[in-house]
Amino acid sequence: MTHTATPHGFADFLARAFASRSFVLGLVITAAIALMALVSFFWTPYDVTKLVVQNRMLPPSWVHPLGTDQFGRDVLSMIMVGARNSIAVALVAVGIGMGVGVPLGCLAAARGGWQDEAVMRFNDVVFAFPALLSAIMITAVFGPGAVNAIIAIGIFNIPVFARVARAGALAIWPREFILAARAAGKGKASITIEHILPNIATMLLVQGTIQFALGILAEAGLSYVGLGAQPPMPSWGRMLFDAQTRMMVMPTLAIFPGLAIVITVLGLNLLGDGASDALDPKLAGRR
Amino acid sequence: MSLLSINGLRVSIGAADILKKVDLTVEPGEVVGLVGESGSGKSMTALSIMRLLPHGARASGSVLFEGKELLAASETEMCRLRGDDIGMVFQEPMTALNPVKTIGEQVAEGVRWHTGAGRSEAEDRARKMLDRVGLPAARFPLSRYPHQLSGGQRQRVVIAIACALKPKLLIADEPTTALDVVLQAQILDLLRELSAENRMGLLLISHDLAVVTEMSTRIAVMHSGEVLETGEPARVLSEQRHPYTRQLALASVYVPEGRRLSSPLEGEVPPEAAEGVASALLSVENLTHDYPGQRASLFSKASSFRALDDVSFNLEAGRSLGLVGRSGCGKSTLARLVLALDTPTSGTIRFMGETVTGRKEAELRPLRRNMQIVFQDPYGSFDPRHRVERLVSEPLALLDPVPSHEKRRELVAEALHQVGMKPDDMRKYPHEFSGGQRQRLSIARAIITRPKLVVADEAVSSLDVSIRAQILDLFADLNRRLGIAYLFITHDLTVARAITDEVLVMHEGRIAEQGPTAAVLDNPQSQAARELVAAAPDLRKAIARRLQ
Amino acid sequence: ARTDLVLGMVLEPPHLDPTAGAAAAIREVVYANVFEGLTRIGPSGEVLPALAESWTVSDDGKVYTFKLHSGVKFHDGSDFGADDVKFSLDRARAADSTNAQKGLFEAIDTVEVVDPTTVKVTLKHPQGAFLYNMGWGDAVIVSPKSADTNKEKPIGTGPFKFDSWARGSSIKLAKSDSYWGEPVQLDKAEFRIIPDASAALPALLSGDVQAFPNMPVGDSLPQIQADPRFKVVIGSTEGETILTMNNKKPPFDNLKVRQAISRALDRQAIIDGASTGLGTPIGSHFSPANKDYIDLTGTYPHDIAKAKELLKEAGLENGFKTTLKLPPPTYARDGGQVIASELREIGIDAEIIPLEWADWLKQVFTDKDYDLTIVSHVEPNDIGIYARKDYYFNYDSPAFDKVMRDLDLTTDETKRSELYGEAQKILAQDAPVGFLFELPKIGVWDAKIEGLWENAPIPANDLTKVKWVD
Amino acid sequence: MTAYLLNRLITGLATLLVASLVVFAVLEVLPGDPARLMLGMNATPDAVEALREQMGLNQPVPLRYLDWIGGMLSLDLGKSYTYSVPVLDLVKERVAVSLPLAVIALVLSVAIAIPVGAFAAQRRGRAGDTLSMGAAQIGVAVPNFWFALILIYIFAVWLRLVPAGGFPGWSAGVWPALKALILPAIALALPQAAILARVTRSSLVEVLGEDFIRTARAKGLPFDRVLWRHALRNALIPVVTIVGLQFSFLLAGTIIIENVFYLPGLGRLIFQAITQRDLIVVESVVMLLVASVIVVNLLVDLSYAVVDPRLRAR
Ligand SMILES: Nc1ncnc2c1ncn2[C@@H]1O[C@H](COP(=O)(O)OP(=O)(O)OP(=O)(O)O)[C@@H](O)[C@H]1O
Ligand SMILES: Nc1ncnc2c1ncn2[C@@H]1O[C@H](COP(=O)(O)OP(=O)(O)OP(=O)(O)O)[C@@H](O)[C@H]1O
Ligand SMILES: [Mg+2]
Ligand SMILES: [Mg+2]
Repeated sequence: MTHTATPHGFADFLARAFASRSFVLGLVITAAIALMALVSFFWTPYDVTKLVVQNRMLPPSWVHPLGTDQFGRDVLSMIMVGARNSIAVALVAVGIGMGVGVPLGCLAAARGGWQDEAVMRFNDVVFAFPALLSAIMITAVFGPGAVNAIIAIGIFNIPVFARVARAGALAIWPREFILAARAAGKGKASITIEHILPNIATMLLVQGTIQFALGILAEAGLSYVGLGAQPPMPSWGRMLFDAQTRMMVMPTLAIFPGLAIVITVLGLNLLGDGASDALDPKLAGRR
Repeated sequence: MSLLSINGLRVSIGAADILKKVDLTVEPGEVVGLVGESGSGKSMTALSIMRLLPHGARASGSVLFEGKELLAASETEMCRLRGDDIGMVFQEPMTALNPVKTIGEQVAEGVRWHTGAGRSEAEDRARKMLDRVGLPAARFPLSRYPHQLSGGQRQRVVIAIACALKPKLLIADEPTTALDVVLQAQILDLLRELSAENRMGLLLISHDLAVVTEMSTRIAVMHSGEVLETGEPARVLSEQRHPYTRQLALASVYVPEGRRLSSPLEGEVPPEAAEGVASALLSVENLTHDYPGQRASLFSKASSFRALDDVSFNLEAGRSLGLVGRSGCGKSTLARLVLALDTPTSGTIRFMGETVTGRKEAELRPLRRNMQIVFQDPYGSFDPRHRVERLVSEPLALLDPVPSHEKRRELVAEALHQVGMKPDDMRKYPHEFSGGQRQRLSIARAIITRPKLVVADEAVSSLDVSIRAQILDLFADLNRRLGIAYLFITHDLTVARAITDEVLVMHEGRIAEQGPTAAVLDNPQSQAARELVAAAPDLRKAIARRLQ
Repeated sequence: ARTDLVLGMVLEPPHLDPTAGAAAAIREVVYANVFEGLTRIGPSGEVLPALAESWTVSDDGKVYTFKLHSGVKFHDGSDFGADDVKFSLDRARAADSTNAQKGLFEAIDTVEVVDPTTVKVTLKHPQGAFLYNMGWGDAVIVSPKSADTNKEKPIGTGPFKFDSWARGSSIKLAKSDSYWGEPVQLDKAEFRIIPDASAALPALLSGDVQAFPNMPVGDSLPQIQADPRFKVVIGSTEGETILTMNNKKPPFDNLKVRQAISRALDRQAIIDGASTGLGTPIGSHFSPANKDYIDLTGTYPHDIAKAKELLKEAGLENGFKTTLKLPPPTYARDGGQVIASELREIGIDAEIIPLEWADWLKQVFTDKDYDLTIVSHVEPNDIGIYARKDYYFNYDSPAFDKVMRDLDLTTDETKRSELYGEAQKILAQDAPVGFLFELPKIGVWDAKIEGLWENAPIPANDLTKVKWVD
Repeated sequence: MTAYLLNRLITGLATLLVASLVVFAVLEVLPGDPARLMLGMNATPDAVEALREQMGLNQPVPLRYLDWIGGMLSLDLGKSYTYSVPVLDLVKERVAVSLPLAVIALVLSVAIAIPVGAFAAQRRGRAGDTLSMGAAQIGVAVPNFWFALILIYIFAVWLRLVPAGGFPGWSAGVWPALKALILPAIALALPQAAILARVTRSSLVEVLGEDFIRTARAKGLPFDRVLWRHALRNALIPVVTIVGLQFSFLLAGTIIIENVFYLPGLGRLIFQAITQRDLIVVESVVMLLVASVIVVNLLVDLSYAVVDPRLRAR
């Protein structure tokens, strides 16, 4: 265990992160996408719930910068609203994963013994189900929809965060300052809250951005097979699904939502990369 | 022509000048010691010779090896030299070997690469070399992996790798820092023999003046990237021409003010000890501790490892007890048990007349305020996420009633003052302090509840000599002013001598010898204690021996 | 010329026994190719002789005597005869029968073997459509020996015999050398299963598949039409696509509401959005390809203002919230979006709930737990479903029921035509459902192929006349 | 080691058991009646009832669970509701597609990722590193189904090098069968390769900073040799871990990719079986997938020991 593996303080971490090119680029991209999603709540160029079939499949033009889809909806507006959907699904799914996984992981690390074993076995069971498979099963029971997509992706996030939290906590527990805290009479619960969590927070944050990016891909995949957000709510995956039969007639229908996914995931990955570099100064120095 | 001659070597990384002016020569068969504080640039000098400086480092000046300019040599030429003509041994034996390759492969690899020897021939030479460094093939077959060896054995493998091709120059960068004193003595002997055998030049890097003085024909003193002076070791250290050299030499043999005479035989007994003679502050009886081992199979019972075996001793209030012994003998285990951070397998611990063992955490709280701990690692013993105020005040939760916010702040300020730091420091984070300052904070935290006992586990081992002297002072001072008793764990006998009244010598989980510090260390009775004392480097003795 | 052919199909049959399952895909593989019935349906929906070379009908319309071809063999080598006919018909109407269209045989009273090549079928009451019914895939003749194994290894009397089935991938047929009738031109035929609409076009363009009798072509149609390598035939099906309303559930029990909804529907927009502009608008539940069809699309033309007024008259001027449950096919999912958008214009907020077929069958069809749904009724000539009690429409019209009863008892063709016309009009007026359009059949195949059906009067890919020309 | 193995095996089996309960319970609450589905909209209720009886759907739930588990132990997985053939045969046919697909994809992704990762680590900070890792960064972000569509249009439609989809079966010969799997395998492998390349690089970079690398270089070995001979094997543990995790992702990926290429694999079987409420098939396939994930994780653990002698002692 090197002392440098955890940076000193969040401010320090940020300072290092902002020095990283990929972090800044990622932040700019992510912020732009988030902004786009926010704006879509108040304003989109066109109403995406109103179908104007006469205007179907118009190529990009000044009136419709990214063209229109098979129902005459404005693709730009749909991508904007779709961003909202992608972000919401991925964010909540990450929230579920963190909210359940981190306490589980911390508990496993703090208690050890059968509790640790139980958490790890739970992880095994969840991990044993490929995410899409459980998503299919969940949506088969509850019907497709954004909420169920969130649950499906969220469940898969639980063991991921449980593992990261546990590994991180296990690395912190033998440190001398924990022993010092115990000598000061602190119990396991308060040590976990006061010392373990703050020390693994950045690590969790980094994992969070990674899972966030994966969540967006997973949501796209689910929507693509028809299990994600349902019409009339536009989603990037669905747009791709609808576009694939029209690839040869109007490739832009597939290209724009595809690019939206790629750029968003790219932005998040860059952000996560930059952050994890900043997290591990040993690595950062070597890049 | 010198074997190695460094002139005006400068190294910078980014904007930082790491080495400013290094001049050094090594003659064939000569042992040159390079000493200096941590961060003074010793390792960088070594890496410059090997041309293995970290990414982005720029070197200028001249490094001549047998008259050849190394700084101008191509990478291919350097590859030819490294391992063949110049060997290098690194500090950390635990990590210096590739964990996934057998020791045979690792020793033979360089041989095969440089001589083009076949596999069996190279293995043959590897076997001979390992035999030479004290790892006979009969007991240590070539197919062993590094993790199957102890630290000292691993360091021998590293030396075997470096010396396999009988290099003309061997650079040893702190080759023994990670080892205990007995192992250190063995490794140093080995290096000396190897250098004598082949008329090999040896550049020995160490922060330990005693080691270097014993070993070298010449030493060079480094300070912040510069070589300050060079010369015959005893002369350099006794003349102390350069003020820094003087500072270094003094710090190495430092004994805190007021402790020099404080052996109980010759007066000045610490105040409180005199009163409470009747009952010991801490008494340990027949303490035994087993660590659970790995289960060999699912059905067999796990074999356990006995780390402490029937340990008994007493510590009176206000006294300072040293605990010395080789690495792994159970010192830290004992410390943890005393502090009730772990439960012993059997035996009893009494603290202030109350039994500690077998109590619930809640019942321990009143006792805890009277016993605190200071650790070896000034970095690791603070949560980097919290401010000093919060860290130092942590044990205050043990007080009953828990003091108010203002009161806590006052107490922290007072504790900081007692360890010689400013109240302002409260608002800083641990990383904003130097190693020595951090150790002071650690002590402040330990004394804030006015404990009767402080356990110090290698509390000064990782500090530079000059800082170590200050911390020892502080310990002595606190003992005098606050009457705090210490259980002082150290592997450094100089430290034990400097600060403790009595010592326990531990060996493989047992107490081998016990008694007044000076008596035990000057005249050890047990085999274990004798070995320890013999192996421990002692600067004064070394200089004395040299000057004879 | 080539004698092999790969046809693409979207849905894989669950098994290959048309007498034990409803899936159209079964028929699309085996009908007329592997199995034959007494009669068969021709490319334009006409009844043609098949295993029965001729028949006579008694004057009261109750006794049918079929004269069978002689020398017919099943693919397993056994002889075909009147016994097999009796066995097949009795099996289909038995109590434990799992025939999906048991109703087809409901009129049969007895089946008698007169001699090895003559069968006499007596009906309980005259049935105008009996010969047509006997042409359905569910009425094919099977051998008692292989009846139980036809699901995996179909044994029939047709010009092709079953060769192999790589589940999930393709079904292969081979020419039968012992066929009794005119020999076919193809030696081998393969039905390749391509469920994904997006995969269909590449498969066609890359030449892997040479014919898609019913291609999910979507918006790529113009591109294929422009390609001289392919022939595109847009035919009709028997699939009336309708917006079903739950007629017993308020507010759909109110005729005004149903009329309002019907007027809110812009059929052309729906056809554009759901079926890429192909498909014929309908105004009642009848196929435009049928000779008895009358155009009733003008009954409730698209008129938003009028629709709003009707809602107001029904006391719902502020509109209402409802649900629209959609099964998986594209026409339903896409059409549903267009319809929901159109309904929103008159203040009806229909929440879209997509369902898998299984859920749809359970919730909508069986439990009648729905407000609105969209589905295509592909059974031929199925206007009679509106007379069924507790059918999922929950529609009840004594007038319509009477027309249906009359129709069943009538064999006279002109009379039947009239009755069909009357039935269509009643439905159009009553608007129990929103009539949308007749599903098109977009056949695409290599320009050098001849003989595939252009329309789909019944689900089938009759390969008996198919050949390659150079 | 054997004790460790035994331990892992037992926990693996326990995981499987729990998974089987989960699967069964989930499917039990699935709405929809397979019998009705098979007979369609015009079937009479008694025909449906007859079929339910025939399919054993009228038995009590615990009995059906025990039946199913018992059957699985004797490799009798029951009969598919929709296909009415033994599930085992059905699954065997599908495994013959999915397994080669997953294996080819895995091999491909490793074969691409390791050299690329090593290349980048070797040139860290230089143009080669930036370029290859930039490409990997994009590769990670590309959804594989989108990538698959692009591949189809390029290689099948325009260049006509390989079929656009479908699977001729291994009976058609190894080459035609492999040809049908190439594009799907690439579509599956490339995004995974991108992830793996990044892991390889960062793991290598980390290992290159270890002390023993200095030791090796001090022997006079050139940097390249040190990288390949000393660093790579040490860097392999995180790589192997990711490879193991990827298997699960690959399985999930096949569900989508098999749809894009209409390959008759397990993924499509399960998708189709769920929509058709062919519960018995769903149960078996899910269990198979879960079991394979468990087995792969076991293999990954074993391979740690191959890579790292320190772990052999367990
Ligand atoms: N990779 C690096 N980048 C920047 N500065 C470095 C790097 N490595 C070392 N330094 C700095 O160079 C200086 C000299 O370091 P060096 O390792 O030579 O010290 P040292 O004398 O060997 O100390 P120690 O006794 O602790 O090993 C130190 O101030 C250190 O902080
Ligand atoms: N958690 C543990 N589990 C098993 N064995 C342990 C554990 N902790 C320590 N040991 C073993 O117990 C013995 C005593 O360890 P301890 O840490 O007390 O040694 P030490 O004297 O403090 O050594 P050092 O000077 O190196 O710090 C060692 O052999 C060690 O390997
Ligand atoms: Mg150093
Ligand atoms: Mg210790």
